[in-house]
Amino acid sequence: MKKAEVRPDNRQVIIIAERCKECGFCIEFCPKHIIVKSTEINSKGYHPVRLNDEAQCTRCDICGMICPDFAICVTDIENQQEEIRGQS
Amino acid sequence: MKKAEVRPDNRQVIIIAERCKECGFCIEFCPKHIIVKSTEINSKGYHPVRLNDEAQCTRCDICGMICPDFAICVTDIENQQEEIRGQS
Amino acid sequence: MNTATTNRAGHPLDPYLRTERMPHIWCSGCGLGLVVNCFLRGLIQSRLALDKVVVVSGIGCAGRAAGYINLDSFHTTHGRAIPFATGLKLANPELKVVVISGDGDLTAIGGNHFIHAARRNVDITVLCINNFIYGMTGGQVGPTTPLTARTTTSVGGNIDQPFNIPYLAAASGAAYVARWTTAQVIRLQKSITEALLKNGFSLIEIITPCPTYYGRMNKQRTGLEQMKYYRDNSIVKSGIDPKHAGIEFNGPIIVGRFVD
Amino acid sequence: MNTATTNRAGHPLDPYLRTERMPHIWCSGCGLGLVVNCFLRGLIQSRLALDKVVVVSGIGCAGRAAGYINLDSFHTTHGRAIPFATGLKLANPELKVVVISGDGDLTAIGGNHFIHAARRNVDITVLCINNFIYGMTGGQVGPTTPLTARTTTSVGGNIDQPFNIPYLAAASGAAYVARWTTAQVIRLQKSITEALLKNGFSLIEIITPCPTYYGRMNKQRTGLEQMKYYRDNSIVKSGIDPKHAGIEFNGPIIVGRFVD
Amino acid sequence: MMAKREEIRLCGYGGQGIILAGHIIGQAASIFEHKYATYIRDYGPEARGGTCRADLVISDEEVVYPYISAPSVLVAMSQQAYDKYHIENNEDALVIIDDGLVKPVPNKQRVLAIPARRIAEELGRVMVANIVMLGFLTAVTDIATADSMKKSLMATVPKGTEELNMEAFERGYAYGLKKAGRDRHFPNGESG
Amino acid sequence: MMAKREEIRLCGYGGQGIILAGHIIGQAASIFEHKYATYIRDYGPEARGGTCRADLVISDEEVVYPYISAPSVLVAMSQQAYDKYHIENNEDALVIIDDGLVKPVPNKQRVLAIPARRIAEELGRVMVANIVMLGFLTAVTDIATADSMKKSLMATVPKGTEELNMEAFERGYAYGLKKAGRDRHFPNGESG
Amino acid sequence: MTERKYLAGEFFMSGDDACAEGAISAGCRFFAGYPITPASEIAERMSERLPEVAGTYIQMEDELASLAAVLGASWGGVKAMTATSGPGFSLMMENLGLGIMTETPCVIVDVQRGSPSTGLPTLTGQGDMMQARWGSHGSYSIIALSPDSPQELYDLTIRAFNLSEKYRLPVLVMTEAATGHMYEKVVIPPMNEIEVVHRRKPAVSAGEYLPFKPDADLVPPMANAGEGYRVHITGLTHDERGYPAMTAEAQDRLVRRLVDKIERNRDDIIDLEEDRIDGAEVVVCSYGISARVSRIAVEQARSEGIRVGMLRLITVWPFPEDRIRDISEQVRAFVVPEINYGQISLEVERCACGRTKTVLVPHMGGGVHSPGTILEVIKQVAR
Amino acid sequence: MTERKYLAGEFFMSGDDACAEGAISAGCRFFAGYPITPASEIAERMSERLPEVAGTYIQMEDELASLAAVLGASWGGVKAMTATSGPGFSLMMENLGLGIMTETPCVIVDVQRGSPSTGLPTLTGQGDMMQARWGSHGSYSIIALSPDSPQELYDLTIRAFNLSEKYRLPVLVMTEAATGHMYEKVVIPPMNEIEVVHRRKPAVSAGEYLPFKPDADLVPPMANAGEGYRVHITGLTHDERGYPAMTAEAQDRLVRRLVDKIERNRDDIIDLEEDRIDGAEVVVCSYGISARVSRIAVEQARSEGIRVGMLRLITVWPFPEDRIRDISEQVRAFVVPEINYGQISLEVERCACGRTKTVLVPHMGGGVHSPGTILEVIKQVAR
Ligand SMILES: Cc1ncc(C[n+]2csc(CCOP(=O)(O)OP(=O)(O)O)c2C)c(N)n1
Ligand SMILES: Cc1ncc(C[n+]2csc(CCOP(=O)(O)OP(=O)(O)O)c2C)c(N)n1
Ligand code: SF4
Ligand code: SF4
Ligand code: SF4
Ligand code: SF4
Ligand code: SF4
Ligand code: SF4
Ligand SMILES: [Mg+2]
Ligand SMILES: [Mg+2]
Repeated sequence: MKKAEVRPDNRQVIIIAERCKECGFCIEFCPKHIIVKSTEINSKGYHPVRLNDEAQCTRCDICGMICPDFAICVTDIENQQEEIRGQS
Repeated sequence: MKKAEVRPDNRQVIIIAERCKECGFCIEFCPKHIIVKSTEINSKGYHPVRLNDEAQCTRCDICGMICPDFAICVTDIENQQEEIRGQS
Repeated sequence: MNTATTNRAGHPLDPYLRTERMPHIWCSGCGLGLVVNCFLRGLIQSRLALDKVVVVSGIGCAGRAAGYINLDSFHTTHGRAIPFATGLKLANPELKVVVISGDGDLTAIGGNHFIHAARRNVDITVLCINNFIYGMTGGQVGPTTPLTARTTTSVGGNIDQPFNIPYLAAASGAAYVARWTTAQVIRLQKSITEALLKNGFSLIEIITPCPTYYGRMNKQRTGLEQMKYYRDNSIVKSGIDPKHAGIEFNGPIIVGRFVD
Repeated sequence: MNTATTNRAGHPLDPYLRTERMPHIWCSGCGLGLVVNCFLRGLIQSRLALDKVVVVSGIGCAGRAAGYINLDSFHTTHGRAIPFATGLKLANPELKVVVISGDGDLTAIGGNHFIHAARRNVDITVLCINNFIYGMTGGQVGPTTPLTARTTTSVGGNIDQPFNIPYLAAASGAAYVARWTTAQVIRLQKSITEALLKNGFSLIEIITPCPTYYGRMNKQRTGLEQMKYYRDNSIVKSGIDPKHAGIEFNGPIIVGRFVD
Repeated sequence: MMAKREEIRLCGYGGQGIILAGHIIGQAASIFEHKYATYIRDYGPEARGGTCRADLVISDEEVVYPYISAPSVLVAMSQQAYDKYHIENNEDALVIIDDGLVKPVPNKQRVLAIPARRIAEELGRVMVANIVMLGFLTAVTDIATADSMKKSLMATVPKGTEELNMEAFERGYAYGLKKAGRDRHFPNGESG
Repeated sequence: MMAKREEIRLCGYGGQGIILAGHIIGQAASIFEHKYATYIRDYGPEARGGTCRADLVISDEEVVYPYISAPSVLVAMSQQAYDKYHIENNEDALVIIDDGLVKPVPNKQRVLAIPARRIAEELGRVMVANIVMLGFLTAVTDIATADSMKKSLMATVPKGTEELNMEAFERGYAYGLKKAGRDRHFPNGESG
Repeated sequence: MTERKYLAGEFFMSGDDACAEGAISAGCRFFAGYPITPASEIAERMSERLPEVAGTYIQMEDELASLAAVLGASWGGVKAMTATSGPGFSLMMENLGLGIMTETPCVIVDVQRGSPSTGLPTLTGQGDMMQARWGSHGSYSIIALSPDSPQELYDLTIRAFNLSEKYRLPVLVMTEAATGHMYEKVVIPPMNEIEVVHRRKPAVSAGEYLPFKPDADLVPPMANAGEGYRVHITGLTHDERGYPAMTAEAQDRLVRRLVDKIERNRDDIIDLEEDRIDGAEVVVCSYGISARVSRIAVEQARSEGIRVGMLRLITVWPFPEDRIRDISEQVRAFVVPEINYGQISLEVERCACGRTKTVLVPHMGGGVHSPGTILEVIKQVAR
Repeated sequence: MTERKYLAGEFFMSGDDACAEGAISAGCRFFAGYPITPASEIAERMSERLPEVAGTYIQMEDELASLAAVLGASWGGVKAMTATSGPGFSLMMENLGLGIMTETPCVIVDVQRGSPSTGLPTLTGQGDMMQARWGSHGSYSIIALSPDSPQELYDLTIRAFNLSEKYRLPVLVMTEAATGHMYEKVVIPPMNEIEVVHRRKPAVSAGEYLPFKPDADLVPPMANAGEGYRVHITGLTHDERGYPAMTAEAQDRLVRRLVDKIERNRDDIIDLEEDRIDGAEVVVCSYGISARVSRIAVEQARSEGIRVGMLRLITVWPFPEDRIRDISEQVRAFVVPEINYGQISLEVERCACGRTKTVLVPHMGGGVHSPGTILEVIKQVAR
């Protein structure tokens, strides 16, 4: 698990369960196949996803990029964003 | 004058002077350069063309094809036309 | 004597014309009458049954073509000749429907119908008469006006690229695409016959003098000068990808049959 | 612990979203949210000043994009996003104007503006979201629907050829032309950044799932199935003539950057 | 005697087949029971995955006013929809819910519940929850006979899905008969 | 005293510069002579090579009614145009023609003629026939002084053509003075 | 058309579907359209039904093209229609004028929604009623019908085709989302029981035929393309031959006739539903879904002892001026509920000539009036 | 703008040119258009003049695009305009609705020609007056001005911009070929003497700003794109934040306000020219070129001893209902000459409430009335 070793630990995957529409994109496209549907039901009636084996996560943020509902992602983008906001 | 020899004599160039707008297309494009402006003036105020040296005319009908005002042409098209009209 | 100068005698194409409306409104040196002339000859060659041939025009100097041709003919709204023709053709597939209209009508306001009809490959023939300008409204810049050319709304020279009409038609899916100028009357006639007999969407762009506006504002004062220019600067390149047939101001004009 | 499941925590893109309007109206499995996601990331990468970036949409499911993005944003009339954007840009050249809209909006009713803006090479970026159908009105056939595909107005299978959008854009004169599917998120993001930084008319066609209509009627019941299909059948061929990038029903999808 | 007028509202979220269920009911009443029925759907772009609603007026006389003012039956298949669309101005109204999805507010209205979605999941297709609900509704009310409702159902569902749908209907119907027992609901009093 | 109102009509065929001539006259009267002038052109698609018309009303008072009902001056530069546009309801009217192009109908109206086109041809540009005519008109009427007319002419014609135009004007003007002599026309009676 | 393809019987159908079936019954065999809520269902049904009856469905690139194609198809000799809603209706205004000027029979259905602009796409409105009358440039007359139920959408679509063939112009069916999306029982009679009108054909040979020379009813017989008449048809002002005639005289002759052929045949065209107008103190005048809602208010008012009559405009244009004038001599007030900020009410006001008060009951759209609102106004004016 | 580029002085100019100069004087710096007779000259002059004053001219592919670009430019913070004639005006109807709904200031000039359809392209008409009011789908109010000379075309174009900025909506200048193509002296005052109005800007910060929250005059201050307010603008029914709000309540609030912001400011907007109305037995009510022609008839009638007043509508929409009502109490008849088959006359008739006869003097277009025709009618009604 080379990649896992170099991952910056100040980043994390967050999941906004209320937003998830259970489309399964992140589940399918996560290179580590560690995202699964939970048994919970959110107020829209969907089963939001959860991470199955967080340790394997490489913080690649593929999940974040592919989620149509802004329901999952790695938080590292935040810094970038601050940077940009400063500009405008 | 090879061409002139084979030209069918039942065909002729006609000029409808009233329609001519003196654009000069036929004058320029006649392969024999035998079309010229006349000194007449038609009711629109244009000098209609005339044939200068009819003998040289090959009945090629370039003048007929290029005239935007249907003011000059070789009459051979008439037969063709009868034929077509019969069909419709 | 085989030459007759006459004020009443009939022109052999008269039966194909609404002669009671002659002389037409087109200026001296305008190429539009020449296009009608070639169209009628091409049509005769096609041997199509004339009562089943319909001409549809939009609005513009070119759009007046429908009014002079003695067939069922429709002078519609500006830009809408193609969808009108589409309805005619689909409603009565027996008809051969020909659209004759201007570059502005077909590719400015009517551009969308042009690409969609090509895409659908509707079985109509379109003669797009390109005089590089809106003639009827007084010579304003249009989507075919070459870069730097002057018009009444681009007195400092046009700053926009023009369409390459054959390329656009090909990219949209047309079955037959050709371009000629009015200086190639024989080829043009032949091409018209071909297009009429082609199944599917056939398009011929016909580059045509408008001395009154385009010529006058761009140092080709007469239709004749424009005709000479076309004759001397046309390069026939049938079969090439029309991508390479763009038109530049005072540049060569690539003509030919590009898609068949 | 580095994973947080939360019902309130902010997504790092939230400042770029009108979160008060979330959840968005798009169906589960719809790719439109993904496109917005990639757009925001591509935009951030471009380092453009956000107060000077404007999003313009037409009408459609895709057209709702403007409403969720926290920039100056305009939701105009169906098909008219591009001319509206043209006016904005020309009136205030400081602005970076981005059109985000659907295939129907941009190439059906808006097709004319699409080709003319490309021709003029107006300095705007257009993201054309192609779900092969009119989503918002209930899944009718459109100009991008592949031949034989089923829709609510072509239950027997579509009989018309679709547009090859990159080819059309190229033939009209676009400065930057690319196509990606929503399965190529990283490339798509990068391409969006490129397009935003390009001068002139830049176009990206983004092929996107619409499980509710297109998928359901064409045996790809879920957005996920469509995504897998895109992933497994996309062929990257950057640099090729987009002429060769036509899309066939259930065929491969050629993606890449075609014009730059 | 005043015409008997039933106002029925079904609601849920987009994709649950609420609209289809409404159509089947209206058709059953209008074509197969020869009553007057008017059916109005309310959906919007918002309704994709959002709430949607089907309102039916069924009457022995021509339905002049086609809208619902005091529903006699409310069927709710999602909490959001219930919250948005329930109307309390008819104390005699019957409220039918999927109790896996909806918690009704306590009031004087009678509530009957069926886990329609769960039953549909058991049948292997969550999509037929609406038809399970339809069976239930048929069992616990007299909107239309089971016979008419089934005819309407068969006339409506796509070819190839008849069996599944019929099974879903029967499951809901059986559940309804069991649950409601003799206690069937006749919203506007007795009925023949 | 009634305001002095002149109604002037120029006509010919498209391309002859009738419209331009009208503009020069109107501008001369309005800007350089500080009268009220209204000028209306009539052209159509039909007018390309067909007939066209320029109508001017020039008055000491505001021109309320801008149309011509009884022209006091008619200038005709083509037969077709003359046939179409001449109005005979003003016996005092002056008719000015290019006698190379127009044969007027005999009536009580006075006719003055100039071979404007021929003169223009002599000048090498048939296009300036309109300006020759303008000079002539200036000489034989008191619509505007030659000075005003020349100012207006110079303010209107394209750069580079001033000389040619001025020459054309002068030729027409001279021809007019000669032809009309002291017999200048003051359509509505005497004028200052 | 085989009977199998022709649906006869009872159906539980939406107004939109009923409209499509009405078109099929009327002999419509061409539909060109562009999807738009809440009219898309008409297109969808036509796309399925037309191929079954040897007709043609085509989805065009926009509404401009749709109406252009419909006009073309009509000249191709086929009854043709399109259906749209507000935004698309606005885009049809130019070609509507072409249809009027070239006297082209066809039917345009406008399923009105909340407006202006994109407005409320899925919700109801009646905001296009004046646009139906005045939306294209120039003076002309038009026929517009307003159904109040799916059944009437079926019936009036047939009538629209008949009127359009008879008077040679585009006829408008002005319905609304509420009715188009409403499902009710629709009875489709057997084919042979339906009265279908066809355009009058030339009685003379091609040589003698003048395409715009009217018969006594001011309507010229119509030759289709491909029949050998070699017609020329233009949107320019034209003479009887159909040739452009750029004069005020030709304009006067043509435009007057285009208007008068409708105005002089008002009796044939206008259809009203009247209920207890004699003796009424107040008359509710309404149309479409609003008329339906009004009936409840009227009944309630009557039960409270108010003498209320009801006038339902089935034909909205040409406007029943004379009848309104007549009624205005008898009653105290007109109450006009409509789902807009006052359109038809203005016409009522005009024709009421100040003899009678006209009270608009506006609703901006997105729903229908509550009968109570209308009742309230009835009570107020009856007082 | 240097004074050199700003023309001040006296010019012999066409109405079209004067209109373009009026726009320049009003601060218009963007023109998007599509050529059409008889409005092309406006575009032509703008194409020359705008680059001289650092403005932008663009010729679009059609009228749909032209108005869309104008709306975009206005949101870009620049005063913008387009000019067209009937057929193009018809094509603008959808985006006119967008302009109304999004409250976008801009000016649309319609140089009316003979109509309907392609009609008489080079000849005059006044057939689009009702279209100006009702041409787009939905209920809304509009402002339309009608000049009667090139000078007034100059003046009213400035006023149109001012009203559009003040009330935030597209304002229409409804002129006609007769005036647009008429040449007269036009006086352009020095720049500093021209009153120019600019849109009201937000008084609050971006965070607090609600783009559709109106001030007391019902008009919301306007933030342009690129100013950091992050506005969202939609043609859907929306709330004060500008977000789509798909409810009848939001619709009611929005549409009422859009209408009321005009109707409640009628006094500010309406401009009339009145001449000897007090004591008149007949009032001629007209506008544009027809008003000018009417004046001759009025003077002749007076010279024959008839007491005729003249009411010229400079503002046509909103319609001066109250003034017409007032006058109708005093006079025997209104005579309404217009170059159409009855449009504004219907409004006069409505407002005259039957107290007064309203007599239309129609002209179908292609020319103007002869004063004699109008005189004849005046005499008839005065009898
Ligand atoms: C909707 C509409 N917009 C504009 C016009 C004005 N118009 C008439 S013809 C024309 C341009 C014609 O140009 P083109 O098609 O190139 O024909 P040409 O006159 O050059 O032959 C225009 C803009 C119109 N008639 N209708
Ligand atoms: C003038 C007009 N015509 C039709 C419509 C209806 N309409 C709304 S969205 C849409 C199609 C949208 O398709 P697309 O752009 O592909 O977007 P999608 O919904 O597929 O994302 C249509 C036809 C409209 N709003 N306006
Ligand atoms: S960050 Fe990458 S590895 Fe981690 S959950 Fe997301 S997609 Fe999987
Ligand atoms: S991609 Fe987003 S919405 Fe889809 S399942 Fe994953 S978290 Fe949920
Ligand atoms: S037929 Fe040929 S050779 Fe004879 S005059 Fe015509 S062009 Fe010249
Ligand atoms: S081509 Fe025709 S119009 Fe031109 S000069 Fe010759 S005959 Fe005359
Ligand atoms: S203006 Fe140009 S296109 Fe029109 S008739 Fe004259 S020359 Fe031909
Ligand atoms: S209908 Fe299709 S495009 Fe629209 S939101 Fe649903 S999935 Fe997306
Ligand atoms: Mg042209
Ligand atoms: Mg789409």
